[in-house]
Amino acid sequence: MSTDIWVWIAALLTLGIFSFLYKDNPFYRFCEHLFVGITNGYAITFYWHRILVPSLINPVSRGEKLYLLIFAFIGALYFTRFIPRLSWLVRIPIAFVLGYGAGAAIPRTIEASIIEQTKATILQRSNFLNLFDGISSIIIFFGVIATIIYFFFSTERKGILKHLSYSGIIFIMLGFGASFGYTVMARISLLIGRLTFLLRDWLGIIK
Amino acid sequence: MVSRRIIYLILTLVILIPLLRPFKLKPLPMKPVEKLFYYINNIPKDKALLISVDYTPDTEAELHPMTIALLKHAFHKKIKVGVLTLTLLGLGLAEDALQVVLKEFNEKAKTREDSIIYGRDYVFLGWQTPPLVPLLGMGESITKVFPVDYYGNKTDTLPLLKEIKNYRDVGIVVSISGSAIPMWYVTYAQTTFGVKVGAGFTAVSAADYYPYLNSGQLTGLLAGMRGGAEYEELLEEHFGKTKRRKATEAMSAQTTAHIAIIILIIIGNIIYFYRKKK
Amino acid sequence: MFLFLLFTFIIEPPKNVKAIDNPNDDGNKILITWELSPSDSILDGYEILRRSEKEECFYKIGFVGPNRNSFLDENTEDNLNYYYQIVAVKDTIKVLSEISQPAKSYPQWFNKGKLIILLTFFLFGFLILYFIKRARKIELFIRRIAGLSAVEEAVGRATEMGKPVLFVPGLSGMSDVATIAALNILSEVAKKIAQYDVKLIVPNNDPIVYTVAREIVKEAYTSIGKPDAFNPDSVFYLTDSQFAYAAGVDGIMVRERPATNFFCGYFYAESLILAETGAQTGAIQIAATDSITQLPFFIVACDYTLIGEELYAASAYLSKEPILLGSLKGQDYGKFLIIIILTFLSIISLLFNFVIK
Amino acid sequence: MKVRFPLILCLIMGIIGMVAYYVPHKAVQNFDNELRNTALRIIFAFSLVLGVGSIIRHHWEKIKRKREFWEYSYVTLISLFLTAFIGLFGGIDGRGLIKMEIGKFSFDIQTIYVNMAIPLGATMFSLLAYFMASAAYRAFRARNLEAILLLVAAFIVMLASVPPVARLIPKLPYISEWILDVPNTAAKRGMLFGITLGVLSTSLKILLGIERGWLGGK
Repeated sequence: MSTDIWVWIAALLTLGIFSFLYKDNPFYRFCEHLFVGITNGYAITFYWHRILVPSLINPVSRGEKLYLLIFAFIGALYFTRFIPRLSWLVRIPIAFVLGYGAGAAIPRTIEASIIEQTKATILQRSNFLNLFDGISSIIIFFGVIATIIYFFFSTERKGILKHLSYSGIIFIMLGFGASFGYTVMARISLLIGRLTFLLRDWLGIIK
Repeated sequence: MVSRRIIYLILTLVILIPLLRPFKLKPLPMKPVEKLFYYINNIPKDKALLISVDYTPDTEAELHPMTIALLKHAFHKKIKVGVLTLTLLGLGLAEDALQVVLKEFNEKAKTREDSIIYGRDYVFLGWQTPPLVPLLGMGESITKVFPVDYYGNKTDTLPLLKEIKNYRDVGIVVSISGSAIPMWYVTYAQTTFGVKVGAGFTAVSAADYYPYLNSGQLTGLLAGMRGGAEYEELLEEHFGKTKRRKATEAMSAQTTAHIAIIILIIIGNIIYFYRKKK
Repeated sequence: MFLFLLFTFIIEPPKNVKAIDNPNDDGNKILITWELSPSDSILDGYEILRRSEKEECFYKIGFVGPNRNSFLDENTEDNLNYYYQIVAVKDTIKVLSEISQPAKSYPQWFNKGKLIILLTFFLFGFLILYFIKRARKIELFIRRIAGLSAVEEAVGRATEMGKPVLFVPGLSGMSDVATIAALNILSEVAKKIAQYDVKLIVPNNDPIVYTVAREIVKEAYTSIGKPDAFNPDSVFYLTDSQFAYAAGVDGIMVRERPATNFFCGYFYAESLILAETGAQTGAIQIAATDSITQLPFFIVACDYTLIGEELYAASAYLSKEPILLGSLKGQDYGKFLIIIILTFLSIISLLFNFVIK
Repeated sequence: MKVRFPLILCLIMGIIGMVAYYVPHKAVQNFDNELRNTALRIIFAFSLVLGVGSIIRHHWEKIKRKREFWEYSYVTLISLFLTAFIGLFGGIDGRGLIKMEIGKFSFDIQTIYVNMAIPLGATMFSLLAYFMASAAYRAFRARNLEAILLLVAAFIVMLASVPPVARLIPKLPYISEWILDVPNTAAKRGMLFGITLGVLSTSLKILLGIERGWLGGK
């Protein structure tokens, strides 16, 4: 059994969360509230030591990059949220982050999710080097189109669209089922990880 | 309500028992794993394998065995290895994996040629943030991004890094992560520098990245514990038995849990059809 | 000695050494290419030598293995002439190529490789803007999606039971389309709730989304003429940590026992923690997400699930905002265009063996 | 002013974000790097103020009004302040102003994070194993064709990852892989196209000031 007090704390917190499976209880409620408190406290620390100190305070206190003070001022406008008359100023820092994010996202999503995926879907002669790969490529091609059609909202599903969108949902359901089955494995791994921690690090029963 | 708790209890038991008494399994290596294995197996002498330990302790159970298996593979084949991490918490894990594998190899080694030597056979570059700095910077110069390594050595004094200067000298980067970090390598390092990228994912996120395997953006992919176990199996086929196979051992508990869930689904459906008939 | 002589005979230098400014970059790079030496198979590799117009002699700047015919010199001064020479190397024997024509590196103002992305952007951007403009004039038709009526029913159920409604707006930020669509749905849900004096609970994971969600709910109450009924404490920030958030929301579900749970927006692995706990408390659950990974779990654990784009469609349908309807229509035409492009390029590629890289 | 100024700012920032992708020139790249890695991170760091403000208010209200389970609000508030104090003054690597240790017992922020936040998070995450089992038992019923497809695909993939079964039916892992590789890829790619167009149109609408939800109220 471990003699490290921190291992004991970790083990007790682990059990506290597991106790939720039986039912909600004071032990879980304590862990839950503690978790929320610690993660927020950690976030404050992290933002301070890993962002504000190295990126702002260090250079500015050396007299370098004084323009960063402008950005600090813009960031500080978040505080206006608590002053009703000035609370609209909070839109300025949001505009900075949101605008840049939206702008940077556009070309990158086009490249990664449209251009690259289009290239991968197009049927080419190299897909047909053997029969099996050839058939699979055709199925993917058809499945992509059927799935896209499933999400057409402009017209009612009638005629050929009805059949195509129905085959779309077949692909979607097969895909979701496979993902679910696949994920089971992963989640069990996590549980194995936690149980191993309890058995090995805390109780010392297994190696 | 009661049946839910019974399910939880059954699941706990079917995992606990094999953890206490593991049994041996022989997994069948799958294509994405084989692809990665053989790609690494054929890395030319003048190129390196870069392992990016991008997971945190919460996904250690699933991903740590992958790092260990990759390191073993590289050391068996005498492929130069660079280890780095993009997550701070990955540092301790990377160091742990290195120590485990080094011990195993250097215990057996008789000559200096046989042993695995720091700076000659492998380097541990450490951690750098924000991630874009190493992701893009290594395309230009690894030593510029990591002026000192994890142990505090000046990297430009390390013989390995005199030959392995940037992505051009890297056969493949394998990023192992519980999140989307391997895709950062694809989006930034690959689109910009054309470096090959392999990935180790937790089983869950892996399903998401099959399209990228298909489109060739990922060279190979290890998914979850099973991916690790399959890689261990391939290692054993090529290089003989090793002492511990961590992923394979953990697989026994996973297998029983899987069987339990499959049986639960069958029971659920039997009850469903029985009631429907009534 | 004999071998040495033999090799000097056999080894031929690489030919046709060319140096050009490396295209589409920020300068300081020259790309050197050459034809492999006919004796490539026995070589150790090629050394790359360089001389700038300011220097007297050639210096070694790099080395590549055999069977490589290019090298990127990433260390040049812009707008300075450089000359290159490639050396075939075998042990101590070195055979020099001819000197290349001079080349200068310089930064480019546009990456031509990205032109197609810019064009795609203009094409789809135009489509979307065009339909938004049209939607402002005439009402565009959008098919009603299954599961939409469930939203109304679910709110109704909560009012009948007099229990709260929980709305989880996802775990991503304000620039995410899923979050924006979720907040549009929240606005409609809040309006309905305001009419019946049911308690609404909106826990948040992102500070900015929290601020916006709060304003949206407040406005919904105002628009229905009950600004005083708005409880500022009903919309709150929990934590930015994924699982601490899940733990907190789980706690809310088992303690407040909401009659209806909405999970709208972008989700990660916590999806099933939320949905399964909610199912155990007996709530009616409606999920709407474009997070492809998490959809299987919502489908299994929730009563109604809006899949992918249906989330955007739902927000457009519920709010009847021309902007949303128009952009949905534009997206539809965009998808249509993608189908045409896929088919067209496949046919061309198969017929003419045209390789698309 | 209250509306137009933020919208214009948003557009300008968006154009900057986009331009850096197309222009490799150093002048632009350096500017973009500094903006992304320093300036925006500073602004972003301040946004936490909104969140922490809300938490403190939410729990303070609970304690003041003595709402159900109000005692636990103390746990959140105290742990928040304590963790922040330890982190801010102890330094992120334990080398801050105040040494966070009593004798041999150290409690710097990393130790707290690794031994408290991580186990709590990992355990919360691992609850998913249980929830998957109960969800599978409860909801995987062969009700209609769609449900059958979902069920069958999940079943095959799960069975295939059981090594003894895979040795018994060597084709099974390949069928499982095929489902993941082919129909799964097709469905996800198909959905991805639509979603990407959604992302595209939303980003565009945000930049052009058509989508103003983020302004939060008029």
